[in-house]
Parts: sequence; structure tokens; C-alpha cells
Amino acid sequence: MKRYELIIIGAGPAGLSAAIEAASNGMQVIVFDENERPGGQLFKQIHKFFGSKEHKAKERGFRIGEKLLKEAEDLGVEVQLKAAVMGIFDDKEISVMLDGRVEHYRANNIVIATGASEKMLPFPGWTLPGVIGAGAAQTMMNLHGLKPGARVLMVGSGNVGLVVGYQLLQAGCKLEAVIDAAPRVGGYGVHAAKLARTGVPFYMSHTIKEADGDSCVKGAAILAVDSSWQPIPGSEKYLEVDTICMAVGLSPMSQLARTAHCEMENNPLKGGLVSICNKYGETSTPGVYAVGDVAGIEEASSAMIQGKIAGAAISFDKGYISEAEFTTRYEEYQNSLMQLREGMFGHKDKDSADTEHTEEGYTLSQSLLSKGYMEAEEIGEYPGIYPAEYRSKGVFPVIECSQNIPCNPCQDACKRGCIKVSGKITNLPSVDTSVECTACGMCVVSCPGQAIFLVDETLAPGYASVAIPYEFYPLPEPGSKGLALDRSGTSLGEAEVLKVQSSKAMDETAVLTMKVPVEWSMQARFFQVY
Amino acid sequence: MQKKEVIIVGGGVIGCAIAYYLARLNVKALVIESEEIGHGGSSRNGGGVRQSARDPRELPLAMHAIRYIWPDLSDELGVDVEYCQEGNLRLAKTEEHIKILERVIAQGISLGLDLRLIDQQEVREICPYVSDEVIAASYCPTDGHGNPMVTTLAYYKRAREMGAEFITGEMVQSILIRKGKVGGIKTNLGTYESDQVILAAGYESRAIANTVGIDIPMQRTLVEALVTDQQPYMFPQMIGTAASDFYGHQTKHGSFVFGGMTGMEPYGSEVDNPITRSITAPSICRAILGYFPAIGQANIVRTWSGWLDVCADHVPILSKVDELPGLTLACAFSGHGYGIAPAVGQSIAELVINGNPTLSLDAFRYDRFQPKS
Amino acid sequence: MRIDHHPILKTFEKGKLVKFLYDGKVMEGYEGEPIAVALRANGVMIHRYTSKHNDPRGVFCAIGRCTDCVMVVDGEPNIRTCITPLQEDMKIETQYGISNNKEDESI
Amino acid sequence: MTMKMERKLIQGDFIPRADDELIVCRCEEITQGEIRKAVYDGMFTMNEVKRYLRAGMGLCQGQTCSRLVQNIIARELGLAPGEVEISTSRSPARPIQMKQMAKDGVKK
Repeated sequence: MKRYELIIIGAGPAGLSAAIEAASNGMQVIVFDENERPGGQLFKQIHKFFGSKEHKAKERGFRIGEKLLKEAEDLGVEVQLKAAVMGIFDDKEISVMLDGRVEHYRANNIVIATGASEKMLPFPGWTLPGVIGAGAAQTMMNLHGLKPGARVLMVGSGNVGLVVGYQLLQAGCKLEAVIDAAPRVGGYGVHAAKLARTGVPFYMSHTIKEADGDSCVKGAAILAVDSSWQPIPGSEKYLEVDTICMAVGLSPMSQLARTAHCEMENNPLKGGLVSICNKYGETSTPGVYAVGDVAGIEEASSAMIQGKIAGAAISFDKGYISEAEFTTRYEEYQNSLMQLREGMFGHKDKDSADTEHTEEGYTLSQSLLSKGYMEAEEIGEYPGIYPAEYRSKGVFPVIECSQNIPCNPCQDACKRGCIKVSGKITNLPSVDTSVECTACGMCVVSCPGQAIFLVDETLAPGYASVAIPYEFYPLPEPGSKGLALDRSGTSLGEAEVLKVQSSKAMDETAVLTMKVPVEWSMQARFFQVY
Repeated sequence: MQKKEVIIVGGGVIGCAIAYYLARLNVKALVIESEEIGHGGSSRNGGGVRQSARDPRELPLAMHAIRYIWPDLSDELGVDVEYCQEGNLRLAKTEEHIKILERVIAQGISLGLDLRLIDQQEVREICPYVSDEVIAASYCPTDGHGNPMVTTLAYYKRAREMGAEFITGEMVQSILIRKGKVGGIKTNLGTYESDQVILAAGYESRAIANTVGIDIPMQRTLVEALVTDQQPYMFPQMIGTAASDFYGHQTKHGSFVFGGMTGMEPYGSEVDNPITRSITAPSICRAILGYFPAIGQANIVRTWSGWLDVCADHVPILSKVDELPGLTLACAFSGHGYGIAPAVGQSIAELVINGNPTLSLDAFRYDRFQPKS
Repeated sequence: MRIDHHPILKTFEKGKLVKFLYDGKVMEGYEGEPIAVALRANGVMIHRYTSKHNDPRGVFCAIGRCTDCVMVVDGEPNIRTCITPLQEDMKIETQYGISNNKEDESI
Repeated sequence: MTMKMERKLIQGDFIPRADDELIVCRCEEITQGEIRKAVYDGMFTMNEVKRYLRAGMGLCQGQTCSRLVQNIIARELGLAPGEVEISTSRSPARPIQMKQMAKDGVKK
């Protein structure tokens, strides 16, 4: 039986990061993954990541995947794909299904990084073809270049539902609505705002009553629920859709950890059944670690750090790094992890979170939470909004960032220091009115939430320019006309495209500048091609 | 706490069956199970309901159960226990195998069992899917199989409806003695009083009996089983082999359930939680495909393992303990308890209530073991 | 249903265009892509009908976990089409219960 | 060790609900009503429900339905979902053909 120093199950962000850490310390590592492509969910994630530079913020998930892979390869990590691990047996032995054969491997240490699986919501008709998981939609669109359907209903307003909803738009599908039984949008407000301004309606406090169709989905009946989740009679709406996409949460894929007899706990904060781990990720089965979503549902950026921590702990345990070295690295990684767990979406009891105010005391937009977009009148008070009295100077940035999300690429993007995230990484960015904006557009393309716009109210008498991030195909031509939409996706009227900037540094986020009547300058946030 | 009429330790097929037959005699037992209903061997066996190749002492129990209880059990309990009486084939590939079968057959016939050796052609007629390597088989047309997990739960359900009490997740640790007789049991959470305690807890019965100085000569052995996805119906018989390398059947659902051993079991892990070993499922599969090549495309969806409570002479202990009135043993089934469970349940219930079961249990006494010389 | 040009991913790497048989009809798909993707691109939604209720099923998880999308592929039933790569001349059939035979009453 | 449970009878007749027809276990086509009835019949754990009904015993081995079954049992018994222990997990984690499994361990 082939023996490795370290076997990692799952080539996603957590597994690859653990492999890179251990291999960089000199360990011999093999990674198994059942998929055809490595990277776990990263290759399906085409949006830019949140976080700070060290968390690979503002990079797109699939590019992070490519980098991790290259790094792992350069370090001599073996990555065995299309290799489904069938079980973990005594003495850290695993059996793997490879090319129609079963192979056995043994290791001194095992890292389980199998990720998560989607929770599903049963409703009448949920077995009809056309009802799919959000992950299935992502797989079809972003790995295989196939639209899952023409008209889609998204069930669930968490980050997965919002992000996949946006990807559906990018793939050319029509997103008919996002619904959620909860009264508030579950994911980042900025993700919701991206959808809302293209005209996608949000039905909060709505649940799916049934999927309609005989042989496959041809529609969905939804209805409103009251505060105790009871259906409200007469509130039914019918949506003509061919695809119903479920994004109602993730749960850790803990099957393999259980075959390894790891002690488990049911932890709602971690998304379900997880193995009980120490601070380095080691389970109750000595030498077997669990990292990433399988150890508790979080973002990919947290998973990567957890992977590094386990990789370092194993390297230390097996004599590849000194205790001092390990302590230093552990503290560094732990700090980085704690940063990501900060904020209102962080790794803590959501029930106790304040839904009225940010940590700094700004009022949270209730409209954002209930409709997916901020009302124009709610915008004023946030520190990223350029005060009216300075707007006559020329171009200024408008940062519509109103929630405590651990993220700060905007600050790094502005070479002139106009944007600052002071204090905690979750603090809202503020604009410095004393610095002149050069309209380079880098803040616009760096914001993973696409919440930064450049406005110039001095464009021409009665006209303003509004520069928006734009990630759709085809890119409109300068001079072409279309509709300016406000945050709710409502048409304000005609707008003209002044210019479309796109460069390698912008990483496929174009900056589209449109000319609009000056009174729309703080309203127009999307451009719709005629 | 109110004194219980009878306490049964163990919520497997034996414990649940005893509780049911006691309830039929208007005795409401308390069953205490440390895990969940059917956790032990009852959810870890091949489901054979057979008389062939039984020890002569056990055969009367098996014949009685098959003649009088199994055919109507589903109706009686109100749950389909998937009993299928389409015969048992014990397959042979070599002359050596045939010799083994001949011995078994002679013994069965002498006890009045319809059991015979059939040749390759007849095996094919009964079961067309056997490989060319199969040259003969023993055939017992009145044997069959059932679903052990459902049977256990069906006994439990019916007994519960008839007034038996069940507690799961509580572990019996010792037997209490009051004035020279059984007085009840002590668990990890408390004590329960009763004049009658029946130990039907598989291998765990040994440690509990030890607390009152009674030893049961048994060992635990790991066995493993596997189940496939649903397959087209191929054969209804219970299958075994003269070489004893696997056993199993196709279930009513269409999936195949097979069990077997590698020979390495006695040297396995000391962990109490039974684990599957990486070598076992492949070994069982090789054995099966040697006899039934046509089912190679069936997908294994699950493997599992469990402990057998193997008695020194491979026959269970079904007995009152004379020197400690109130203690009854029903354990050490050695891997063939399921098929006889209805007869055992009925007999133990009668033994406890009136000391005089319809079927004699004399051959299963706890004090039958003697040194060699 | 195929995405010809994606704003972020641009184009998708595909194998060569090959023919395959779906319930006797000739269809085209790209070699190496999941069978389910090739079928969906050809408008096929129903992969199988269930044993008990004869209900239609199709792709659900698309990553080989839920096993809802199984079909009879080259004569073998219960093949997860969402993770099985398409090959030239593959014979893909709707699964009824556990076989390719609509009238099959063996279950 | 498993949580202690007294298997008391659920008082009153089994009361059907409007959504009992809902399929919960997609592989084995087991409905919510069947699961609720199984709990009423005394199946208080996921393994018991599974063995009694085959819910979660199909090709996917409960990957989609186990949480749903857990929730239904918990609701019927008035417990928090986490109090109902999830059913055991066993190798193989993905279906594998017998002929492939049989090749394992054979000297090449």
C-alpha cells in the first residue's frame, strides 16, 4: 500500500491551502478530489472575493483556484483528480475510486476538506426536472457553459442565492425573482443591490408553494408568509419560469469524517453536523484533521486560512518546522481568520446581531434588507457618500457600502488615498473630500460588491456622468443609447454611453460611463441596453 | 418506581420478540436498550430464515418457526417483514464442497427436513444466474429469508402497542440481587426493580451476567455486510455456499444484501464500535461474483459491520439460571438468531411465565459446557 | 442553451463535437462534457421515471451526489449522467425504474 | 452514547396532514406522511425510520434527505432537530459497482 506523509481529501480552497502549507515545509503530500477539476467551488465562483489583500480579496474565485493549483504544483504536491475517496478506515487508511479501480493509501496524517453540500427545501413539485440546486446552476453555467434555464426563480437570498443569481444574469438567463421566507435579505446587501438595480424583484417573507408542470417545471406559485412563517391567504403569485433554483443554505459534508469515527457535534452555528476539532483543526481521531466548510460553513477565504493552520500544525507535529516557527505562523493565520469572522455576517450568533445599526452606529438600510436596494433618501448618511457641498468640484466617488463586511480593497485601489477603511476591516469605507479624484475607476472595479460609482455633476450644464461597474456581454459601444435604471431597476429615462473602460488590471469588470440628466446623478446606477 | 413484571435487557430482534410474546400472554415487559432498537446483530445480518445446515439442537426451533410463525408474521404484526419462502441453495464448486454438503444433508434428513443434493442442471433450473463453476448445491425448498431490520422493528412496534415499555439510550450495567433472587437491574442512569430479568443483549450479556457471577462462554466476532442498489429480480432463494465465503439474498426491494468474512476477523480492531475493514467488501464481492457473475454491475451503496455473539459450541443459550431465580439468558446466537427469533421469543416468554415452554429448551442450558477431560 | 460568450469566462474549452444516441435519436455534444450537459443543450429535461410513482426526474445537484439524473448508459443502468463524460457514439437511454424498458415489470 | 428516550405511545390517532404527500426521500420516494406515521409507530431515530421505511437507503444514501428526515422526526417528537441523532455514515461514500470492488486487493 502506498503511504504518504499527508493525504488531503478535497482539492478546494481549504485542502489546497493545507497542501501548500505542508509541502512548503517539506512534506510529501497527495490531494484527492472526486471532481474532474480541482479548486472545489472556486472554479464556479466567478465573482470577486471580499476580504483584504492577504485574503486574496478582489480576485475572482476561479483565478484564486488557478493560483493555488500552480502553487501546489510548483511545490510538488500530487493532485489526483476524478478520485472519489470511498472511506477512511483504521490506521489512517483510505480507499479511493480511481478510473474504475479501488486503490488504497495510508498516511501519517489525513486532512478532510470535503466541503459542503447544499441543503434542499422540499415543496410540492420539487422532484420535477427543472428544480435544481444553486450549485447545479453554477456548475452548468460556469464549468460547462450551459444555461440551466431561460427564466429562473431563485429561492433563497443568502450569499449563494445572490451570487448565483447574478451569475445567471451574466450567463444570459432571466432571473424572474429572488424569494426568501425570511423577512430580510440573508446575504450581503451589496450582492442584493447588484441584482435589484438590473430589475430583479425581491419577494421577502415569501415561500414557494409549488412547482407547476407535468413533465418539467413551467411555473412556480409563491406566497407570502407572516411573521410566524404561516402562509397568508390570497397572497399567491404565479411566476412563469422553467427553472427553480434552490439556495437555502449549505451543510458540512461530514460523511467521511464519520467513517473515520471522528466525534461529531450538531452545531447550528457551523451549519450542521461537524467533527469536534481543536484550534488547529484536529478531530478526535488523532492525526485526522477537518478544515473548511466540512468543519463549519464559512467563506472560501476562511477555509484557506484554516487549511494553512492545519498544514502548519501537521508540519510542526511531524518535525518539519520548529515550535517557534509554528507559533509565529499560527498567530499570524489566526489573526487573519479572526478579521474575516468580524462584522455583522461573521461567525457568531446571528440572532443576537443588531439589525438596526452598523457597528459604528449608522442606521442600516431597511429597504436594502427587505427589497434588495437602498432608497435614494437613505444613502446620505454613510461615510462613503461624498457630501453634497463638495460635489461641485468635479468627479467624486460614491461608495454605497452600508454593512459591516470584512473587506477593504477599495482603500488599496485608490492610489491617492481618497478612500479609507479605518480601524477594523469591517468598518464602512469613508471618503476624504480633501483629495482630488482622478476618475481612474480602480475603486469601481476593485469593489467586490460593485458598490462604488463615480459621479461628475459638472459634465455639462444640466448633465452629469455616472460611471458604473459593468460585467455583462456585449459591452455597449460609446455613443450608444439605453436606459438609466435606478437602484430598484426602475427606468429613469434615456442615457448615453460616454465611454467603456476595460483593461487587464480591471479583470473583466468594465467601467461604463453614461451621461444622464444631472438630477439623476445620485439615482442612476445601471445601464440597460435597448 | 413501580416494580416491573419482567425486564428484558436488549432491544434487538430477540428482546423485541420476547416482549411481544410476553404481551400476548398479558405480561407487560420493560425493554431496555443501550443504543436504539435493532442496533446490534438485528441490523447486521443476512436475513436467512433457514433450517438447512442448522445444528440438530436448533433445528426444532427453526422448523417450528417456519411451519407455524413465519408465514403469518407480517399479518400478525401489521408490518411487512418481507418473508419469502422460496428455498435455500448452498452452492458447491468442488468435490470437497459436495462432501461438506453431503454431511449436512444426511443430518438434516435424519431430523425430518426436506433437504437434498441437486446437480448442476437442477441448480440452473432453480436459479439460472449461477456461474458455470457451480457443480451442485444442497436445496431446502422450505427455507427462505426476511428483512431482519423490519422484523425487529415490527416486533417492537406491536409489543409497544400491546403495552410493553421500551427505553433506549440507557445502558444496563449490572443485575441486582434481593434476598438471593434477582431484584432488578442497575443502569448508567438508575435502577429498575423486577423479579424477572431476561438477558438478550448479544455479546454485552456476558459482562452483565458476570456482575452476578455467571459466565457465558462466548466471544465476539466481527462480520460485515453490504447492500446494492435496486436490481431487476433475479432469484428469490436464500444463498449460501459450502465454502462459507458469503451468504445473502435479493430483497423485496430488489437490492442484494450479502454478508461474509475474510478469515482475518479474529485479528481485527479492539475498538468497541464495529468498523468495516477495507479488505472485507472486496473479498465478499470476489466470492459473490465467482458464483453470480451477472450481478457485477450492481452498485454497492453501503457496507456495514457488527459483532456476532459466538458461543463456545455455536448454539445459543436459552435458559433459566437455576442458582439465581429470576435470571433468564437468551444470547450467544452465534450468527443464526434471526430465523429462529420468533420461536425463541415465544419459548422464552413461556419459560419465564410458566417454566414450561411448548418447545423444549433443554439443549440450550447455560450449564451444558464441560471441560474436555 | 449554450453560452456562446461569457462576460467573465469568455469561452469554454470543449472537446470535439461528437454524435451520440439518445433513446435512438442522434444528437450532438462535446466529448468529455458531462452527459447531462449534452442532453440539456439538446433540450432533454427528463432523465428517468421513478420505480414507484413513475415520476419524471432530471438533473438536481449536477455534482454526482443526489443520483437523481441516472440513466441507462451503454446498457448499464443507474449511471450518474451529471458526472459521466460524454463519449462518441455513446448510447444513452431514459431509465424506467431501473431499466431502459418502459414496460419492464421486473420490479 | 445515544440519548435516553422513553418510547411512550403518542397519544391519540395518527392525524394526516395536507402536505403528507410530499416526497422527502427522492431516491426511495418516501413521503412526509410515511415518515410521520413511522414516528407515530415508534420509530424515534433516523436509523429506525430508515430501516423501517428505506428513507435514506437508496442510491444516494440520504445525502439529500437526511436533514429533512431529521427535521420531521424532531418536529413529531417535539425535539430540536439536533437532538435527533443523524443516521450512521458508512463507506462507500459514492456508489461503486461490485465488479469494481471485486478487483480491489487482487495482485496485479
